[in-house]
Amino acid sequence: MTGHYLVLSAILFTIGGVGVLIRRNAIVIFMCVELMLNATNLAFVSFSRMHGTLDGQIIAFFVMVVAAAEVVVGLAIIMAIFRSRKSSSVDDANLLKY
Amino acid sequence: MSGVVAAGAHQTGESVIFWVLAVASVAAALGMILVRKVVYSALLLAVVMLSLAVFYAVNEAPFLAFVQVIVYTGAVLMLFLFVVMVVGVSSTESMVETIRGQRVAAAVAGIAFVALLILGFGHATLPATTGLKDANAAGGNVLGLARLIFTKYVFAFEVTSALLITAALGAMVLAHRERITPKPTQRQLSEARIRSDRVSPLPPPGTYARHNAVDMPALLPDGTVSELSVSPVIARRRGGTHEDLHGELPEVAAKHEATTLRAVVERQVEVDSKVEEKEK
Amino acid sequence: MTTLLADPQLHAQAAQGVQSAAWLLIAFPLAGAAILLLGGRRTDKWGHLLGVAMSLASFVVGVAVFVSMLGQPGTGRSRVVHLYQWVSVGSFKADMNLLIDPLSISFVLLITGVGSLIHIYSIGYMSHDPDRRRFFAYLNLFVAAMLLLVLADNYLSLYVGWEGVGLASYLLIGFWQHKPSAAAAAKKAFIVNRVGDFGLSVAIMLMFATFGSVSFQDVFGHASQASHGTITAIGLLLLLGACGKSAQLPLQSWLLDAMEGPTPVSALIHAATMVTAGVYLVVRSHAIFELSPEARLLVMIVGAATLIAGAIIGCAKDDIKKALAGSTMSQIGYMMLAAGIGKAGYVFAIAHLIAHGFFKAGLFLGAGSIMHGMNDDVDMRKFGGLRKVMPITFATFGLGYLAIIGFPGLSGWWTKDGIIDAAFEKGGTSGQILGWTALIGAGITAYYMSRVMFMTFFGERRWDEDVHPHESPQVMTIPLILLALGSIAAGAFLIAGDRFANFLAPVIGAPQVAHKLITPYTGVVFVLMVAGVAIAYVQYLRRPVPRTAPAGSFPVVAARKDLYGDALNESLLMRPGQWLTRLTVYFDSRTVDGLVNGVAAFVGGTSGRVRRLQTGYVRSYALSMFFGAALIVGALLLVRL
Amino acid sequence: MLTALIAIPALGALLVALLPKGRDELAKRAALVIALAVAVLTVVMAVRFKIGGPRFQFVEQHWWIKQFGVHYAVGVDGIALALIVLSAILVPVVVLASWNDAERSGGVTLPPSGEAGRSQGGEAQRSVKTYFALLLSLEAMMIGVFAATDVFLFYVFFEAMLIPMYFIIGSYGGPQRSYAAVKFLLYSLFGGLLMLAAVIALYVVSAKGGNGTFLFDELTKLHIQPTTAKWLFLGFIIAFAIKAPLVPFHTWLPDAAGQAPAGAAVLLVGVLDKVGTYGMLRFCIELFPGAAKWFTPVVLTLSVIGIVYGAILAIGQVDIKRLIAYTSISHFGFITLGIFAMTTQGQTGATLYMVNHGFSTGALFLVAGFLISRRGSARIDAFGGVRKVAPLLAGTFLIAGLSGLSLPGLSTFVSEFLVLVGTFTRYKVPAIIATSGIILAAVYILWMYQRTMTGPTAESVKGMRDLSKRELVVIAPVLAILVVLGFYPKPALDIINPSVKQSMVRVVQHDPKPAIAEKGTRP
Repeated sequence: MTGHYLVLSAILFTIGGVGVLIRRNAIVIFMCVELMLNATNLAFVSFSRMHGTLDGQIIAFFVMVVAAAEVVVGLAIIMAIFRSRKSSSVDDANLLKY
Repeated sequence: MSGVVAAGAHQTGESVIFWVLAVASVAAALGMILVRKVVYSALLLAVVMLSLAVFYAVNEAPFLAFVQVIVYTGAVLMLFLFVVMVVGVSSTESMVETIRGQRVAAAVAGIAFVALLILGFGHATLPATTGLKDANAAGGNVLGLARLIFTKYVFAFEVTSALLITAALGAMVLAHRERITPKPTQRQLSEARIRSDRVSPLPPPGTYARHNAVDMPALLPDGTVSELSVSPVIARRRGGTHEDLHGELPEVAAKHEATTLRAVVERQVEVDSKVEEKEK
Repeated sequence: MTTLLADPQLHAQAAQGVQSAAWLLIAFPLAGAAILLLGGRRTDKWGHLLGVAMSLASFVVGVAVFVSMLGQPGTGRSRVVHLYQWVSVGSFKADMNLLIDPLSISFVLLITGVGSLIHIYSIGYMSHDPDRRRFFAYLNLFVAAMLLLVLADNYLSLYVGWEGVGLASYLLIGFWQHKPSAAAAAKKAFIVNRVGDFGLSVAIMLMFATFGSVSFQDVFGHASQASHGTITAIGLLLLLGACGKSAQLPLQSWLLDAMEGPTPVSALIHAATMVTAGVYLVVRSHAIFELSPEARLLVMIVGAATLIAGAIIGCAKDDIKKALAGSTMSQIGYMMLAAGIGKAGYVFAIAHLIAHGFFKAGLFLGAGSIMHGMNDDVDMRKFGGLRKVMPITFATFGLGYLAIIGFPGLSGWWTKDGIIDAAFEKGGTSGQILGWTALIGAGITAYYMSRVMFMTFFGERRWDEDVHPHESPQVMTIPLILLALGSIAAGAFLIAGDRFANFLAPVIGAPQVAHKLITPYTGVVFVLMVAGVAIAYVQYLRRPVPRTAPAGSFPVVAARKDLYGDALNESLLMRPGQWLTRLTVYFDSRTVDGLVNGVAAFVGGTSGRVRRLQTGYVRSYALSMFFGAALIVGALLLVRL
Repeated sequence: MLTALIAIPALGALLVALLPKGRDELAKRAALVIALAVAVLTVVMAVRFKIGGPRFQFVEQHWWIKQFGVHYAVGVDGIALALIVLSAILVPVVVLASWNDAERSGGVTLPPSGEAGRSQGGEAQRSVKTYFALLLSLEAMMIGVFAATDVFLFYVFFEAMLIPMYFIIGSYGGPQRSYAAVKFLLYSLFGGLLMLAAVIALYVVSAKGGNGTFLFDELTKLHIQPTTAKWLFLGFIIAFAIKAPLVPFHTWLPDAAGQAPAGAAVLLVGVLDKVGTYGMLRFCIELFPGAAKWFTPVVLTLSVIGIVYGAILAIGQVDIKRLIAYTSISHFGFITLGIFAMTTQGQTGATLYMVNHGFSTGALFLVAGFLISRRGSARIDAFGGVRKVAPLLAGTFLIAGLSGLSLPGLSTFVSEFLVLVGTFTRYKVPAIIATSGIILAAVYILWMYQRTMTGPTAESVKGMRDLSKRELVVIAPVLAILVVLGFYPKPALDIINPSVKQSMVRVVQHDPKPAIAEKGTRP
């Protein structure tokens, strides 16, 4: 079964990745990143089960912690950008270019 | 893929769950990136997360499943919804792609990536799943995890705690806005109001027979729309049509009402004038 | 071949007595030049007197050395005065030594003697010129360089003198630099001389490569050991150098333009001394020329050809100085011819050179005093009937004229006929051809010199209104008189009784056959000379001379254009040279520089384009990250599979 | 002694740079005093140099970077001493010559600001003391580069020299100074990089046997197998070919010299480029004799092309300074010809040529600088008939020009003739083509002289004043040296000869014997 889970996590991961590329709204991009993180957690858990050690789960646990921290800061940034720029579209913040 | 299928043949129940939820989660994920309204994406993400929680449970990680449900979906996703509410629930965005060739390239990259991964997993010879029975044996999964965290990964644990604190602090700093001017006292507000040209309260929003929404502008005696009747915050958010205005924009609807009102009033005037002629 | 080892010239002992003071010869004029040049304005008043004094002092030392040399027996006549070690690098040694032997001392006397007379003459001639001091400085510089040239004991010091003389002629031709034509003529003279010097320097290099040394002793001593090819090559290169300096045929174009310089300059440099340096070189390196008949033959051919060309040019020139310059070219042609003949001809070459030094300088100074009187007009068509007005100049000019056309008894007759006889005695078809060209040359010389005489001194006066010629002051006429005496006596003094031949014996070996005075050809020469004078008489004395030059037939027009010598140089060298220069400058700035700037522009361009990749959109950066991830996975798989 | 020679100008530069802002006069005098001190010290050293003594004298050697085996090793042999004397004499001359050039940068664009140093608008006022500080630091590095006997130290000075020169050209030059400065820097750096690669490779090769070293003496004892020797040689020769412009790499010199202020152009062409030819003579030939012999035909053709090509280009120029720059490209062709002819006459001639060329082209640049600063434009057709108005200036210009076309009696003739004779004994045809160079030299110098100095005095030149006392004091010694060395080159030759002989012995190269000696004496 592990193979199945791995394939599923790969698919979810890629969907998340493509989502980041396609959507323009900052929050949706952020959600896609969360999706990618969850996909990796799934892979970790399935490996942990396969290997019979709990390390995989511990790593998944830590990934969640980091993801939480990241969300908090990310959303704060999005709020700040929104407040100053009145739009949450990622493409508007393109001053840093040639 | 042959190795994988053989291993999972005997847990039929598990594979059933797997296939059902796998399809559900992939569909939800696709939905999340394709649906226009942000709130719907958030909810679809919740679906994916919950299905993952079930997967954790199936993979003998009950503690993680619960954490996933409570912490991740419960807190983090709700935080998302909270921000979506503040930022722009109705800011439906146009799906027109601005960067040339971005979609095509994204698709190509995605497919290539997933193809390569699957190719890799396919070729990898995965050993049989030994299961976590003995790992969880001494007091179950949580104790096992705890034992591991506080021995092998104790430093990582402390670091993550520090990380969380800094993240919280960071969020506060970013979101906090320094008050530049002193907070006006009640007295100052009233004096300003008297000094301003409008002492009376602002006109309430228009209420008509079939709808009394807050963002419906009131009408002035001459039939024009009164701007002050709708609060600026809501006015700013008004995009698109108002559902129960039969697809018309609020201003259009208001004008429509005004014309009918005027028609009624003029007819009343004609009637009165005919009456006066008769009396003459 | 005479055994050269016994050649006395090779055993020059160290000089004693007054000869060791020979370095003063060069020191005096050099010091004079230095004082006048560095002194600046302060030396203006007495500058010219210092110049003359230095030249005279050098002449006195020359005479002293000459007298002390007469006392020695035959072989003891050549002495070496060692001054100091100039350049010594590895096996290449060149010392600053002075070789005093009959050949060089006769040249010294000519240079300092005629030089001093010309110095005295130019006091008068340049009296009203503001830059007189600078003129005398350059004249002294020239005398010093020429003395170094003739006194050098190795080819390298000779080369120093050689180019020093070139520099002096450049400075003196371009003396009146505000005239663009003078500056251009000076530059042309120097560059054409430089072409000749190219030949000389390559010859010196070849000598060093073959003999391991450049001093006369080693070169002439081992000349016989070198291969015939190298010797001929050295001979030809020396001839190229000689042609450059003596304005012989291939490189003769500069002499006629050199007349832009003041007349004393033309007299000293372009008549008496510098132009004869080429002949000196050929005679000095006779050991080389004797070993290669081909080189000698070419020298004779060049001599004969220049002889005829100079004569023809001389006939068509209305400018008196250019006519005399043409005649100088042809007379030097005679000397080259004589030097080419070999042992028999050397004496006559040098004798004619000295005699020519006298009468040609006399003619030029005469022309100078005429110009002085006719306020610097040189066009003979505006002269005429000057004999009564300028008697002394007429007399001295006349004597010089008689000497040059070979009037029997005067110096020209002795030396030029000697050359003609030597040419015929050489025998063989070449002897005959050369002899006859020399004879015809003598005839034409008589014609153009008489033309000059009749147009200037005889016939009716064709002067412009404001011109009233007068006799030149004494300071100019005395040198004229002395030179006239020299042109009378010089030939007889040198040739009669082989006095000069015995004197030069240590240098060029004893003369084989005593020179017979009257030979069958003297009669023919006389007849041709009289014919030339007669034709000139008919054309320029009987018929009135038109004031403007009539349009001549083809040969006359050609002669007026120096036989198209300049046109040839222009089209063959100048024009392609300019074209080549412009092309290279274009090539350099376009391709080589273009290449470099091109590379810079290319780098700039590409970086400009690559910059566009930074679109500023976060999502395009994310896309590149995603592609990167895909590549890494691919690579990992590739490695694993 | 040598370290003092390097230290004094370096400290002097620092001192001049730190002087208070307005004190320009003081800065100039201090710079002059320091430069003269160095000159005197060098002459003392030259006198105490024992002719017959060991090859390298005044040797000082201390560890610099122990791990890499890099020493601070200085020592000077005949060749290096001659070049150090050249630079030590040229610097005070240049300091005196560019006395008030610094205010008017390049004398072309900047409005000539008054003595008070205030410039009415236009470019920012250039500080005079930085100009002189840069000159002194340049002198320190020049002496250092010639004195270094440790290849690494040589490389460090080789690169360090570029910096002051870049700034001098960059901020004090003519109109296109920034283009010229950048081009100069890039060219030399490109060369420097190749050389760095070669230096490192050399270290690696020397490290094979025992610990690696950069000391010149040990490196010469090293035997390097042919192929690596060829590559190393290539690395060095390209760097030096760029520095002493050989033809394909020459395009930077006319720009740099054309735009640099006159004084700096003297040092640039007079000394900086000599480092290239000195490097060839010292490092290319002595460290890799085999490779040098292998590459000789290539270098000879390049130098012969350089001679003719440079001369033809010089004839076609319209700008005086660029013309002089192109002439020195032709002269460098002679020097490299002499070096790679590998005969004693050739190499001694080449070394003497380096010294003479420093003085002759230096004089030419100085006088051209006076001329241009008076008229304000460097174009040849902007002048005409200057001789009538400024005879002294015209006279010095003529003497400098004549030394340019190596008139016998001036020192350049001795060296040029030695180079030609040295080359002729071994390679006849290149020597003959090179000798044709003297005709072209006569053309470009005299044609320039005729167009600028002779002929009727042009309107624009009417008010030109003659040489001032200061300018006379500057130019007189240089011309005097040219004449004295021309008639009495013995002192210079005595210094250069032994070291060239020793280097030839080391390269196992002997002069070809005269033709007659080989064939034995025929009857």
